[in-house]
This record gives sequence, C-alpha cells and structure tokens, in this order.
Amino acid sequence: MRQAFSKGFIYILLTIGSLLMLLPFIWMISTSLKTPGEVMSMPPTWIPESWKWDNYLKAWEMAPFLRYTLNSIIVVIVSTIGEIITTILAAYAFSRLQFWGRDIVFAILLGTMMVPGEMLLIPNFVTLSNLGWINQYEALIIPWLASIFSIFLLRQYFLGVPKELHYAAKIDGCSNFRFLWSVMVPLAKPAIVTIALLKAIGSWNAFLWPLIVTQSEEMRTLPVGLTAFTTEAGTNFELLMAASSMIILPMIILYIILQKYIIEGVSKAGLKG
Amino acid sequence: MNQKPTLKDTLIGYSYLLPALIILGVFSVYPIIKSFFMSFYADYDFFKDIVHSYGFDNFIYIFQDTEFYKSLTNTFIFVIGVVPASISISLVIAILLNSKIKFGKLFRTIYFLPFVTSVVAIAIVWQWIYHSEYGILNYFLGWFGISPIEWLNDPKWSMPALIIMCIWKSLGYNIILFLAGLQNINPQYYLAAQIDGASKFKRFWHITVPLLSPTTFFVSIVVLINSFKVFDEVFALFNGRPGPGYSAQTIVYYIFEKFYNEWEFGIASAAAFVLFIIIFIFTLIQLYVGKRKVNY
Amino acid sequence: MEIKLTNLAMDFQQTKAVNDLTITIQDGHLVSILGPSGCGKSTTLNMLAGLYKPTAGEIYFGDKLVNQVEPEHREIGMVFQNYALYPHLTVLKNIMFPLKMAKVNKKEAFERATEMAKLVQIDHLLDRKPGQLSGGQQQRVAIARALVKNPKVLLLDEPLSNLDARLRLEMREEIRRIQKEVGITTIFVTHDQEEAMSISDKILLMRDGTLQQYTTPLEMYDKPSNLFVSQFMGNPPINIYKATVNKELKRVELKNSNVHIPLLGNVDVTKFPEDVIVGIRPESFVSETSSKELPQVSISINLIERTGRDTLLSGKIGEQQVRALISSKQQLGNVEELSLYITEFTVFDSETENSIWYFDGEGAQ
Amino acid sequence: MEIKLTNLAMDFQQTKAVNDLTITIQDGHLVSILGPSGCGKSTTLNMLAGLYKPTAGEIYFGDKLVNQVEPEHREIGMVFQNYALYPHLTVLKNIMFPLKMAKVNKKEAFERATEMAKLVQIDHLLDRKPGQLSGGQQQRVAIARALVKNPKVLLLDEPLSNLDARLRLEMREEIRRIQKEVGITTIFVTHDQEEAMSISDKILLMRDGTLQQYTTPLEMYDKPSNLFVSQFMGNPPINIYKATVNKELKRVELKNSNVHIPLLGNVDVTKFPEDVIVGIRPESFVSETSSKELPQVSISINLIERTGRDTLLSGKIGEQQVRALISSKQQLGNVEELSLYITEFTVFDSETENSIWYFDGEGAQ
Amino acid sequence: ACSSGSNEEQGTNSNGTSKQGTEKAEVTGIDGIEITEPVEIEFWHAMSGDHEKALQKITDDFNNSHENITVKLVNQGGYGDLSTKVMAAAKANTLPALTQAYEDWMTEYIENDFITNLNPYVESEKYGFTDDEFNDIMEVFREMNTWDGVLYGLPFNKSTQLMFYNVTYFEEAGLEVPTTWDEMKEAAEILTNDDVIAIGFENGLSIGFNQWVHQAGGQFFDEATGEFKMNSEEGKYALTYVNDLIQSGVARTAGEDGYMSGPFARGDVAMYFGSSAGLPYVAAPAAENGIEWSTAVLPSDAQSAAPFAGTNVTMFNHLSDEEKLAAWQYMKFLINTDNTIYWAQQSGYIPVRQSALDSDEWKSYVEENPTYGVAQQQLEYGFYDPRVKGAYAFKNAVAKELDKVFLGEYTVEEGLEAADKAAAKELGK
Ligand SMILES: Nc1ncnc2c1ncn2[C@@H]1O[C@H](COP(=O)(O)OP(=O)(O)OP(=O)(O)O)[C@@H](O)[C@H]1O
Ligand SMILES: Nc1ncnc2c1ncn2[C@@H]1O[C@H](COP(=O)(O)OP(=O)(O)OP(=O)(O)O)[C@@H](O)[C@H]1O
Ligand SMILES: [Mg+2]
Ligand SMILES: [Mg+2]
Repeated sequence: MRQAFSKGFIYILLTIGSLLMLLPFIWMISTSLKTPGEVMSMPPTWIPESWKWDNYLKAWEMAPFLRYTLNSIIVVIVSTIGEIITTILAAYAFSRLQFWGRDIVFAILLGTMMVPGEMLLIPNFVTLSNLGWINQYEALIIPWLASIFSIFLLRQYFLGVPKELHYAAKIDGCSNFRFLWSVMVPLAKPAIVTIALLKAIGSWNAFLWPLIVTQSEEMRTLPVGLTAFTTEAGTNFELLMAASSMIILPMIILYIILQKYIIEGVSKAGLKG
Repeated sequence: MNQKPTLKDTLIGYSYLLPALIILGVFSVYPIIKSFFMSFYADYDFFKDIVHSYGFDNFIYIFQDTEFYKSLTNTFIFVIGVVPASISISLVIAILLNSKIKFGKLFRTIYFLPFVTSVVAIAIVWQWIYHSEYGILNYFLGWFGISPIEWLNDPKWSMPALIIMCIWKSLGYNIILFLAGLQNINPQYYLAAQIDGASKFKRFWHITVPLLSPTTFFVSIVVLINSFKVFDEVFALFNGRPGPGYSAQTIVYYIFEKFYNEWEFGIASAAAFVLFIIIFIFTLIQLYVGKRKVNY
Repeated sequence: MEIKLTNLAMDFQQTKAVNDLTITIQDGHLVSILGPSGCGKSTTLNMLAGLYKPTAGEIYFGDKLVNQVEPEHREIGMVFQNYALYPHLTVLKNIMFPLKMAKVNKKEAFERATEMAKLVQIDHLLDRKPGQLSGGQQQRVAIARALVKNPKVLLLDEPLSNLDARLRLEMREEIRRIQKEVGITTIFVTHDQEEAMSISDKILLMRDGTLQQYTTPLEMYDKPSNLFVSQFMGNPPINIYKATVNKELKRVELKNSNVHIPLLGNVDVTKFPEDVIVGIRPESFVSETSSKELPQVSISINLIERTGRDTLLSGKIGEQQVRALISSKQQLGNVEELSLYITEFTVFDSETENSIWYFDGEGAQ
Repeated sequence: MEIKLTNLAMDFQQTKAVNDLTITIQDGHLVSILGPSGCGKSTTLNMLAGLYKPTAGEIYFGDKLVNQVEPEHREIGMVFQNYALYPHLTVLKNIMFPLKMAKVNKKEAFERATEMAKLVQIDHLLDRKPGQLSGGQQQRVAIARALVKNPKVLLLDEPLSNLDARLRLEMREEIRRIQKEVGITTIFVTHDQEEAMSISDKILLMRDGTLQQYTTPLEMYDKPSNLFVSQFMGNPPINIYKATVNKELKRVELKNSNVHIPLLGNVDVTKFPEDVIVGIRPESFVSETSSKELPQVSISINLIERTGRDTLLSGKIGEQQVRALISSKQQLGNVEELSLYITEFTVFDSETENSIWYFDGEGAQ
Repeated sequence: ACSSGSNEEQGTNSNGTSKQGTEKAEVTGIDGIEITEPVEIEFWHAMSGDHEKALQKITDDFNNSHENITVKLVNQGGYGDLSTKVMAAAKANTLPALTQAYEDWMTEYIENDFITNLNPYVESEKYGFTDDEFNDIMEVFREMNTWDGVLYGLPFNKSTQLMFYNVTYFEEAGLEVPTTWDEMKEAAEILTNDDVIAIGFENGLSIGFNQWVHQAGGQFFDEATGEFKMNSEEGKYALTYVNDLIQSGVARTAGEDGYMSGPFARGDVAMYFGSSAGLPYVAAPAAENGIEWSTAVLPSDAQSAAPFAGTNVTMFNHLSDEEKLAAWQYMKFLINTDNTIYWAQQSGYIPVRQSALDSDEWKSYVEENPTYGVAQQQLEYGFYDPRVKGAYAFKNAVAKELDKVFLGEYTVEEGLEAADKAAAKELGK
C-alpha cells in the first residue's frame, strides 16, 4: 500500500516535472509549424492552426545546411574523441599518480575555469591566426581538445575506483598505462560517456567561436546557420525554430543512445569490505 | 604507493598530462595570464600591444564604479539563489530517475531536453511564462490569490525571474552529472542500510548523500563557478539587455560590456581579475570543506 | 519468531540458485546452512532478508507472509558475506547505524554500540573508517552491527570466515549466548562443519539449490540421508566404496578388492539392492577395541601425517584408497600394514544414493 | 626464490602494523603466516607484493633488494583477502588478465586460464561477471588468477576462507601440489591452524605486528616458544593454570586448587622460577593409558559435547576451568567425575611468559 | 556566447573629438593606379536571409562587370558578432578590406587608425565622384560618415524611426493621424481602453531618447563642444511629456514582449514608434491577424526631427593601393542609383541617393507599397546619434538614468540631474 502510494507520488512528481521540462521543446516544435502571425499571437497557441510543414523546407534552404552539417559532424567527432583521450590521461595523472607539483598544476588548471570565457576569445583568435589556422578545421577543433571541466569530473570518478583494483592489476603485471585502459576506463564508463555527451552537445551547439574563426561558408558549422533567421529588426521565429528543431534532433538521438551507458552502473562486485 | 614521488614518477606524471597541458596552457592559461597583466596596464594600446604605463587605475576605476558594485551584488544574489536550489533539486530528480521506474528512459530524456534545446527557444518560452498578462506563472499564482507580478518589467522581479529560469535550465545538466555519479555507488550499501532498518528517505540521506559526495562536490564547484559567470541567460531572457533599468546586470555582463562594447580592455580585465579572486576564495572554501566532508 | 519457507525458489537468468525449499525454523532456534560453495546459501539468506524477491514460494515470519515486506520492516540483523560496511562512517557510526535508524536515543545508542564493539574486541578502533581495518576487524564490525539492535531474526553469512581460530570460537560462543539469551531466531551460513555442529540446533544442508537434509547436527553426522551428505560432512571426508551385497553371507563385498564387511546386528538384508555404496568415516577406524566384536580390515599404509592431536593414515584397502584418522597417542612407528576395526559405517543405495542402513556399533557384540 | 626480510616495519598513522620483522624464507618453501586478526599478516603480504612501501627495513628476493621495485616487476601472484576481481571482466577474462599483461599469446592464455578454472571448479562460470558469483566462487576466481601465470612468488591472503571444508581441502592440496611442482616460494596467510599445520613447511606466527615464532608446524604445536603461541595454536585452546613450582617435590602446584602435577623425567627444576604457568592441551588428556606412568588429575564434569568424532568435556580441576577432548569412541555415559591422564604439557615462566620446559610423555615410564 | 545587442542598432552622432589620424592614408595619385593583376578583397557584413541574397546579387554584378576584381562576401553573424570579429581581426592583423560599421564603431576605428580617409578617392578624377554624384547622396548620410571634414565611409543600409498605427482604431475613434505631440496625446487618451494601450515604444526608448529632445527643439549632445545638453528646458519638457504618457497608462514600452511589432500585430497598441527596418516584421503577422495598419512620419513639437540609423561601409587601411582602389570601386558600386534602389526594394532600407528617390522605378514601388514611402519624407530633417569616442558608454549611462524615470524611481528633475552627472563622468574619461 505505502509502496504503491509512494510510487504513485514519484510518478506524479516526475510527470509534472517533465511537463515543465518539455515546455520549451513543445514550444519549439509548435512554433516551427506556425505562420508568422500565429507566432506573435497572445496568449500563445500550443497547437498550430495550420501546420506549416514547409517551414522546415524553407529553413533548410536559407543556408547551406548540408555543408554545415558535415562540418559539425567532423568537428564534433574529432574534438570529442580528442578530448576524451586527453581527459582520460590527465584525470588519471591527477587521481592516481604521484608527482611533484601535481596539486599546484591542478589548482592552476582549476583556476582557468574561474575566468569568463569571453575574455579568452580574442587572445585565442590571435594565437590561432599566428599559427595560420584561421578558417581551418584546426581552429575549430584544437583549442577544444582538452577541458579542465572534464578532467575534473573524471578525476572525481577515478578517485572512487577502489585502490585494491589498482593493486591487483599491478600484481598481475599491469603497467600504469594498461591499468588505465583496461580497468579504469571501463569502470568509469558512465563518467566518460557523460563527458563525451556533454562535449558533443557543447561542440555541436557552439556558435560564437566557429563564427569568429571561420571566414568561408565551407568551414562553418550548423549553429552559424541559425543567424540566417535573425536581422537587426526582428527574427523569423518559425523558421528559426524549425531549423533549431532539426539541429537538436541528432543530439537527442545521441542522448537516447548513450543514456544507457550512463545509467548502467559498473558493478563494484568482486571486492569485499 | 605511499611515498614521496621521485623524479621518474614526476616525468611519468607529466607525460600523462602533456596533451592536456599543451592545449590548456596555450588556450586557457596563457590568455588568462595575459589578461591579468592587462588589468595593470593604465595606458595601453590594445591592438598594437604597447603599454604606455602601468598602474592600478583600472582597479581604482571599478572600485569607484557603482555599476560594478551593483553587478557584484546581483551576482551574489544570483549565486545564492541558484546554487543550493539547483543542486538539491537536481539531486532529488536524479535519484528518482535512477530508481527502477517505468518509462525511466523517457523521463530521463525529457529532463535532459532543456539542456539540448536552443537557448533562444528557452528564453522565448520563459518570456511567455513570465508574461504579466498572458503568462502561466501568474496564472498559477492567481490560484493562490497572488496578484500578477511584472516579472520582466519590474526591476524588483528581474533577478528572481532570472534565478528561476537558470535553476530550471541547469537541471538537465546537473541531473546527468548526478546520474553518472550515482552509478559509482555500490548498491550493496543500500541493501545493508535496508537491513539496518533505514527507510527510503534515510537511505537517501545516510547513504546516497554521503557516498555521492564526490559528485556533489564536483557539481557544486562547477555550478558555483558557472553561476558566478552567468551571462548568456541574462542576455537571452531580457532580449540583450540586463533587465529593466540594468536591474539584472551581472559581473560578467559588466565585463562583456566593458570589453566588447566600450573597448575598455583594462577595466574589463580588472573586473575579470576581481571575479576570479572571488570565485577562487569560494572554491578554496569548498575545497577545504570538501576535504573534510567528501568520502572517496 | 518462527520462520516458514514453502516451495521457495530463486532463479537467476541461467541459474536455479534455490529450488523448491520448504522448511520450518522454530522460534529461537539457531539453524546453520551448510553446503558447497555456490549451492545457494547466500541466496536463501538474501531472500529471508528480503533483498531478493523469490521467484516462487512464500516466506512466513510467524504467521505473517513477508514476501512483500521490505527488508527495513522485517526487523532483521544481517552480516553480509562481503560485510558491506559503510565506507564513509567510522566503526562506531557503523555499529550505531541500525540504532540511529530505530531512533534509539544517542546516548543509549552509543553505549550499546561500544558494548557491542567491546564484545567483538574492536573497541580500540572505534574512530577508524572501515578502509583502515584488517579483514577480520571489518568482519567483526559487521557482526557488531548485526547484533546491536537485537533483531527478531539474525542472518549471518559466513560471519567468522576471516577470524582466527581463537576469536572464531569466542565469537561463535558470544553469538550463541546472545542468541539464546534473547531468543533470536538465527540463520547462520558457514562452511565450517565443526562450527555448524557445535552451535546449531539444526543444520540445513543444500546442494545445487536443493535441500539435502534438515536435521540436528549429530543426526546429520551419524545418519546422513544420502551419499552427498555423508561425503560433505566430516573432515577428512568419508571413505566411499562401491560394493555388492552378499545377502546370504550377510555382508557387503567391496568392488575391486576382496575385502568384505559383515553386516552385524539386526538388519533385514533382503530389502537391500544388489549394488550399494559403503561409507566409512576416517575416524571410524580404531586400532584397538575394548571388547565389542567389530568388522576388521587390513590397510596398507602409504603415508602417516600427524596434524596436531590426530594422525592421518593414508593407504589402501585392497585396491581402494582409504584414509583413517587415529589418535596421535597411539604410537605407530614405521608400520606398513595395519589392521583396524570399523566402529561405524553407512550403506547407500548405489542408484538413488540414499542411505539405507547405518551401522553404529550396536548389535555388534 | 629465497626471500629475506630484515627489520621490516610498517607504520600507519596510529598503528604499528608490522614491527621489526626479520626472517628468511627458503626457496620453494611454503610458509604460512598465522596470527590473530589485525596482527599484521595482510600488511606483511602487501609489503612483499610491493603495494605498501615499508617504513623501515629491507626486502630481498634472492640477492636483490626489491624495496624500490614496483609490484608489476616483482613477478608475483597474489590472492587478496578481498579478492579484488575486475568487476567489468568475465571470469575468463579475469583469469586471463595476468597472461594478457605478460603478452602470452591468446590461444595459450585461453588454454591456461580454462585449465586453471577447471582446477578451481569454476569452468562452468567462465562467462559470468564477478557480480554474478557466490562468495566462494569469487574467491576461486582470485585463486585461479593468482596461479595462472606461474609466478616466482605466490602470496595468498586467506585464499580459502569462503570455501566449504571439502573444497578447501581440495584447493589447498592443489595449491600445495602446484607450489611443489613448480617450486614457487609461497606465503600463505590463514587463520586456520590446521590448514597451516598441514601444508606449511614453516609457520610464522605474529602478534600485534611482532614475530612470535617462526618454525615448523609440529615444533610450533609441540614446543611453543611462549604462552601466546601455545594459546594461539590448538582448538579448543590450551588449558592454562597459574602454578608455583615445588622444587623439592619436583612438581608444580596449581594455584587456587590443591592439584599438583609431577615434573617427570629429566628436568633441572632448580632453574625454574617460583611462579610458572602450566599449559595443558585439551587433547593431552586421555582416559586410558596403555602402560606409561603419566600424571593424573581428577576432573568434575559439567558438560559433555560431542562434535563429530571427538567429545569435548568441560569441567573443573579444583577451582579451575578445564576442557578435555577425548575420543568419541569412549563411552562415557553420565559420569560426573573422571580421572584423566596428562600426556603432555608445557611450563612457562609466568613473568616473561616464555616457555621453559616441555613434558612430552618422555622420561615418564 | 551572445548575439548582437539592440543598443548598437542606433548610430552615433558628432564628429569633432577625433583627431585626424590620416596622414599616411593620404593617397596621392590615385588616378595613376591601375588594377592589372587580379585582386581579391573581402567584405564583412551582418546581412542574412533575403538581405544577404540581395547583397550577393549586387556583388555578383560587380564582380562580373569588373575584370580583375573579386569581392568576397563574408557573413559574420549579427552586428555584435561582426564587431567582435573586427576587434579580433584588428588584434591579429587579419582585417578584411571592407566592413559594415556603425558610426560609433568608426569613431573607435579612426581612433586606432584602422580605416582609410576616403577624401582622395572621392576627389579622384578617374575613380571618384563628380560633385553632383557626391551630393546626390543624402546630406545626412554624408555627414554621418564625415569626421572633421574627412569622409571615412559610405552609407549602405539606412533606416529611420516611423510611427506605425492601426488604421481601424483611428477610424473607429474618428481620429486623424497625429502630427504633433499634442494631437498624439489627445488621441492616446481616446484610444486607450481596457484592451488597448494607445502608444507603444520599443525597449530602446531611453537609448534613442534624443529623438524626443530634438523634436522638442532641444539638443541632446553638442558635437562641437562635446557636451551633454539634455539637462535643459527642452530636455525636461520632452522627458516630462513621454514620462506622462507612460505614467498615465496611455503608453507602454515593449518590455516583456521584446519587440513592439508583436503587440501591435495583435492589436494591443494603437500606434508605436519603431524602425523602418521592422516593416516586414509587422506586415506578415498583421495581415494574418487582419489588422489594418499604416505608417506615418513622426509627430513633431517645436520642430520635426527624425533619427537615422543603420550601417555604413568602411575601408580598412592596411591594404595595398590596388586593393584599396578595388574596395573603393565596390563601395561606389554598392550605392549607385540602380543598386541602392534594388537594395531598398529587396531589404526595406532607404535608398541613399536623391536620384534614386526621384526615379520612376522607386516612385512606382512606393505607390505600391505606401508604407515604404514614409521614411524618405523625414530625410530633410534627419539627424544621427552622437559619434563621440565612448559614445556607447555615454549613451548607455544616460539611458540608465532615464529608465529610472520611466520606472518611477526618479522624478524628471532627478533623472535629468543624474543623467547629466553620468554623461559628464563618461565623457570626461
Ligand atoms: N590503512 C590503514 N590505516 C590504518 N591502520 C591500518 C590500515 N590498514 C591496516 N591497519 C591496521 O594495521 C593492523 C594490521 O592490519 P592487517 O590488515 O595486516 O591485519 P591482518 O593480520 O591481515 O588481520 P586479519 O586477519 O583480520 O585480516 C590492524 O590493526 C589494522 O587495523
Ligand atoms: N546475480 C547473480 N546472477 C546469476 N547467478 C548468480 C547470481 N548470484 C548468485 N548466482 C549463482 O547462484 C548460485 C548460488 O549462489 P549463492 O551466492 O547463494 O551461493 P552460496 O551458497 O552463498 O556460495 P558461497 O559459499 O560460495 O558463498 C551460484 O551458483 C551463483 O553462481
Ligand atoms: Mg555465499
Ligand atoms: Mg588480513
């Protein structure tokens, strides 16, 4: 009885919450199907009066989205994989290795999280242009191949891996490096997948940086395409929302695919105590 | 394993760090150090990179600027409003989502949606939610006899409006971090606690909370830092302005405006430096508390 | 609290961990579960605790069906096979945890916990975290935690496995004492037969998830219900020989050797099957007999091992291996052949492997 | 590989876990470490493995000082007290892991791993993850993983604690067999004296981090170096009595009771201190003696417990508690008083608690 | 991290304070330069959607008609993004040839010696304008691009403030479209009812408040002396007038609605003041909602005055002579009569040449789209925003104080006092 009651309570709570969460999303989809007039109407309508499916087509044609998509995919895949690798290595060093200056270096890197990213935009642009990377994939990818946020997150997770497993692996003749890849990484799968997901989404949605470091259409990524719907005097909301809906879809799918790895905890069995 | 590191250990350690260090060094540490120096340039040609004189002028300026104090105050209000609420709500939701429930996958996806959805869409929806005449928030408040609040037009309410939206928006992100952290807890302890007569709530309080502390620690540092740096949300919610009468101006907004709109690079750097120091102090406190309270 | 299990079963995907278990545990009894590794002991215990939901069958605590009762409402104490101490709490807090959950007031909880800690001899470690304890110390914390709240039912999963013999003895006596004193129905998983024999009211022996025998220790030792039980109990293990029954001469003849053992006393040989299995415990051999008439066999000795107070003889009866355990007080010297008496043995049906007859020295003169 | 420890010590913040340990373990020997829970057994093992760096002292493998050698280069196999299986790998992969690290080719690794799995009787579980195994099964995986790579040194921390008696016996014999066959120097932590006695070349007995005695099993049993050793060895424990030496009558007189035991045989009583402690093992009591002249005491019996093959008598000598273990074959009936012979006993200096004399039935006629 | 701020949508006024950093930009003998080798130059802009398409077409025409010159358009997002990008490029020495820029950006560029003195080009025999051609460009637009007699840019996409009104509401109330403040106030009181608020202001009301000061006959900022002038009788009058409208409930700002086009297209307001660039954003939804609407010139008080805003095209000065010449030719081409008409038709901005306004093509276009014809009527009394260095900070500081008046935190007098102080502080920096 009590059980059923509390279960029911949880469902009600979650459902109300998810309605709240769904609002913008539904709004987005619904707006994307409206006419410009309906977009402006107050109170807003949730169900479009006439379903303007061709908004999607129109939006798609407003910018070279195919090319943008390709670039986005390249940038997301390379920078995510790259970041995962640098993150795993660094998080391991910060969580399991002993070396001089470890804590200071970590503190300095942590400190970089405390400075607003807006301050870094221009110096980094200058660095990249000195390197001759402006308007190239290098500029889109290389500055984002490491993230202290991810390192910090993974370090926390690594710290939770029982030291006995490290011991066992050492006894089994496992070097640090192999231990990292064959034990730590599989055990930290939820954290690594989380990092990858957050990174992929961040990279997929990144706007200002790709805009600033690219000059040509051929190098630009999807979010840049969204500027096509806004001018100084107003925004074509229905087209913007149509394009936004199309853009977030791959990320939602990615999330649905990945969430099982996040939620599927790695068992800690095989250890007493 | 319990000894002072040797030279060899150090070399090994840094070889692991190297890739990340190069990238972060070049693209984070170096520009930050540069901009810290910039805050002491009293007279400076930004574009030609010529410093004509050094001094504390920039700091003197911001400490005499009432706008700066106001944005500091707003930022603190924001941090206090967002950090505890955001962390505790997302923790609870993460726990619920982590329990064996029907439609778990669906729920988890839904809760993550705001994080994926474009900020523009989110801001527009919230502008509607907050609408004094047509908004659903006032509509609900009306049920409790509360007369309509001018969330977005009244300077008194712009910070609360911003805070509510930011809590909401941060949930998906925090939830996913918590979900990942929850996987790190050995379910064995829940069983033991059940045997020991711990109710669901007590298990949450005595097992989940302490054993999740590494994640909570992480999330709270990240949320705190990000809250001190709030900017995008202000920009989006109030259509590119920091609220009516600059009532929701935050410190990063201040920095942004000084840097990009007013070309006051030194002042912007000085303000960023001050922000850094503030966050740094708070983080130190957190690290100190964390050392004592976090269980690995 | 009386505990009744009816047709209890637990299936993991591939494995039937527990199979159709029906027993009643009397109120206040201490029952040991014995059985080879992987036979379903922990699984049974976990079902009793409510940690696993049985895939079939019912569990009654007293008259109450508890299948649907959550563990936290079953008023049980449990020592987990892997301890499951709370890593973030000190030893003291670990022990106090169940009391805190039961809202016992702080002072009393502290007193009871320290008392318990003293009992298991870890009162000098109260401020440590579990990670700073040795294996045996952790196990003792687990025991203290299980006992401290005076549960209605106590479930112990190999609670003494990591303790040295002395401590083990002390602990088991303490457990037995408390259990008796308060009358807690207790289920005790152990792999140590001697332990099981010495503290249990009854022993439950399982194999591959299936109940083999559920009875008092002595009966299980003396009158195993089947070959498996007889082989499982006793250390070193019982000697087993295939044999045929010679109904005329009223004796069993061991296969592959011309050794035969008379079936003395009151026995209806006619009901015996043709093929049987004879089980003789190593300690059922004696070199000297006071007066009775006992079967006698000759053993060729390969190895003499003295292990403390006993001497283990390994050798052969005919072509078959035999181990005999005789008192170390017997001076053997360097013998190669020894004639020994058999004081007890059991006969099993070789097909069903169930026991059909026990020779216990009775009926022999 | 010969292993030499000199002045080895390990301090945790508050605890001296191991203290000034100096011993040599001969190449190919199997040495058991025994001692009460928390005495430093696992710590010693971990230092040998290189997992803890000793706070003082040296460890030599052969002639080589290995203090600075990382565990992965020490060529050891180890079973951890808490198993430490890789939770994300299947049983097979767990066992194959050391071979993979040693770059053994896949096929061979697979074969060796399955063979090892068969040996520890888990070959039907190869595809499971550790989380789906029973405690004993996990422990066996850990054993297989430690043995599979034929290490130079084998470190076993209570490797059999969660196995049933039968399997335990089998496993320890397997370990012993492999160890002998390949000549691996092995260190075996156990809390089971019988186990230690039966498979060790030598036993190392520790207490509170300090070495008590390091010698062969029988010698340790028969000739404990001090009171603690004598009390630690043997189950049920040795009976201990404070006594005074009557040098004239050449006997010890137990305090608080008018019981006295003659010091038979060749003994220089003059060197004995005034106050001594007398230790008599329960199994050193016999009810019947063949011919020798032995000390005899009268025991008033409180409790007769039969545990399998033995019968435990609890009672009193004078005012002192006593436990005697006699063969179950002796029919006792319902006696209240029994006169028993003492076959062996040890005398300790009551101040230093070191042993000063052993009576082993010799010298008695 | 952000998109453009609405603040930048206004231009800047005033010349004066900038010193003439043009010595080296002095190009002699421009006539002697020939473009014989292929030259490729970039033009950074913030035009998107249909605007971008129109710009592309003009550019293609240019590229096709000019051998050896290729102009490459680079869209840099919104104006804010564009500004950031220029800043970054300036720092990295990777500036393009041309960019769109507001006047107050140009003030900064001049200050940092980024952009080219165009006078020699204008005067060039071979490549320049004739006097007629040059004067054909609207005076206000020419002035906007001139600092101390030096021309630094040519106008490109220009818009002004208009009054949008709901025809139905006015007809129902039997009202004429107001042309003076008094009429407007009267009309407002009549038009306001439970469902409708008569007057709407965009959120930039206080940023663009100079419009009202000018109409009241006052001065917002004195270009010659660099002084803030609003704290005057006229300023006080204007502020009181607007504030009264708001406080009495007959006027409102867009506030939570973001842009006034929304409430207007819903019929929530009867008239509003907004940019001519917003015409298409009103047209579509209003048509759907069946709102009948039109535009009119801004009502006046002591005088007529209309602010003009929008960007210009300016040339950076790190280029080779050939590149500069190519860029110049493109700038010229961009606003020749045909192109400025084409551009205006496609984008809704105002043609920048008198000849364009006079052309039949444009006239017939305006006949078909009468709302597009209003803006040009204001050209004769057009003015532009202060262009002083630090203009952004200065305007913002003043606006913040004015906002406090509208929010009821200050009285008009207090507001003006505070604005004066804030202005003095910013201008004194
Ligand atoms: N990490 C640690 N921090 C502090 N003390 C510790 C730590 N690990 C072990 N100890 C202490 O050191 C002593 C020796 O521990 P060790 O694990 O070697 O005991 P052990 O002989 O293996 O005992 P057991 O048979 O119970 O496993 C114990 O008293 C223990 O409490
Ligand atoms: N989660 C699981 N998934 C699949 N099989 C399991 C799982 N848990 C246990 N088993 C299997 O069920 C059987 C019974 O396991 P159980 O833990 O009850 O054994 P046990 O009698 O306690 O053994 P031990 O003495 O080794 O602890 C074993 O064969 C085991 O492999
Ligand atoms: Mg078990
Ligand atoms: Mg140990």
